[in-house]
Amino acid sequence: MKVELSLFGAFRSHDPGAKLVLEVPEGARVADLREALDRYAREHWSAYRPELLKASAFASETTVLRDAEALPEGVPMAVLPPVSGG
Amino acid sequence: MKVELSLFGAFRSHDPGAKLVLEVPEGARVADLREALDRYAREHWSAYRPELLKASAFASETTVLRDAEALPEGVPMAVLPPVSGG
Amino acid sequence: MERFHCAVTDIADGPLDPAAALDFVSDPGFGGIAMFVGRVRDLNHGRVVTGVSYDMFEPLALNGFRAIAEDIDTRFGPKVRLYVAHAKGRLGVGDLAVVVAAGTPHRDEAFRACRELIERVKHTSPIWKQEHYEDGDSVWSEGCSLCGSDDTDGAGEREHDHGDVHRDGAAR
Amino acid sequence: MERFHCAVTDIADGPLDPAAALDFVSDPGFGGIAMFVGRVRDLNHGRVVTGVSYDMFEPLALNGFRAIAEDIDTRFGPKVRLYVAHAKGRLGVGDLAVVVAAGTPHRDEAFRACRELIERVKHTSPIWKQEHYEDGDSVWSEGCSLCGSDDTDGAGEREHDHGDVHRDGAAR
Repeated sequence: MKVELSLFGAFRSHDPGAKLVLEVPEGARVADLREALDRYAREHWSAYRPELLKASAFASETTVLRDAEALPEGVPMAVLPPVSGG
Repeated sequence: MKVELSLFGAFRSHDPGAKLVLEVPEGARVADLREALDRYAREHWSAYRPELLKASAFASETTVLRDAEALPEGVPMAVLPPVSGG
Repeated sequence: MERFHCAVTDIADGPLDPAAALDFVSDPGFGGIAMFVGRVRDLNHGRVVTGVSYDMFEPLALNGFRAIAEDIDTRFGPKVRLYVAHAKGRLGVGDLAVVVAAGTPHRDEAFRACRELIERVKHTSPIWKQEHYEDGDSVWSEGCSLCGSDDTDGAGEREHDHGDVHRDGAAR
Repeated sequence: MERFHCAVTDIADGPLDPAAALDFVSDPGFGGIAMFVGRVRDLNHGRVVTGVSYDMFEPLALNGFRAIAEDIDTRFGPKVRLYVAHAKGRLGVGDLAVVVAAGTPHRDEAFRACRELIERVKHTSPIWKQEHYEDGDSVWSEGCSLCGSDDTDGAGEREHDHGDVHRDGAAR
């Protein structure tokens, strides 16, 4: 299935549109989306830092989801690097 | 010597002018002023509560003085019941 | 430039001004500002309050504000700006009784300096509150005795309610 | 009446409003209001800052503000009013980045609720700060990882500086 993924913070600079569509297996978990982004980034982002992705979380508009959780179908997702608000 | 003493808080209600002049011995300490006020209050204030005076401090315009300290000569003093600002 | 603002404001001259407090403690080098505003409540110990009169020994109070600010500065400084303003006179419910603020480079010090400032102002300043109730009664609050106080109450985390033990019949 | 105000304000629509925060958390039954204001500093880790851009995942941020407020309310309530507003867009030095405030009957809860509010907003909100320096360089701050966060960071007394580890050459 296809997952729409928004990029924030430092990830924004890799992609002017700040949005990707990634392919994950049916019934995928968040960990699969993480893997799919890692593969995509290694191919497309020259300044990609895998350690930033390792420290990043995935979330829908309503909640942060852990790696073991199922990816909700048809829901736009976001990758959240370590936060620095305030 | 004569000491001018200003009254604050609950002590104000005993004396509309909120100011007394008390007589203390030459070279008196703050404790002597406390005694002089206690004597005066027992004579003149019908609703006098000695326990309020016991919990009260004496001060000049610049500092709180302890009972053992010498009374500064010619300096107006104040009696400060427990405080409740803010 | 003066980094401490210590004032007593007669309510007759207008209300305390939190915006002025924020302005005063602001600085291009400061990321954090903490402020506390104390207001007159409509209820105390279950009684309906209609207003509060503040009595104070003003010169000593101002001296104390400044001494507290200087002491806080020695521990949180040198880059601290502090603001203390206390109202005097008769206040209504909702009126501002006290405004304190602290500006510092980082927020942890701002919170700690602000908290210590209000605790020490409340516990050591020669200020007395007389509460007026809807039944016409008035009571002087009796809080912290200054006897034996060394003005070293820097804990910053303590709070106790000032008890109201003296019903002042004469002030009705 | 709504007791929580949670908002994100685009700097283009005007600055954050501390006076509105004070008004919102005021109540005749409240004696204490604590407020924290975070501003853009002119210096960070020794570098001269000319501005800060805030990026955020707005729906999740607003959801989070509300969840934090509701959780604080369960512990400090039922009589608490809370205000959170965070700026987005490009801010200059001195501009307000965040305003939080808590109004409660007594001051101890006001301080503790306000402190917890800002700590949790800073540590758990999907908000990212990009600092711009006078040499033209820009750096995304990287602070708290949300991996494994349970959003139960209620300590209220913790603070850590968000480190700036990623120099973002692409953003010059």
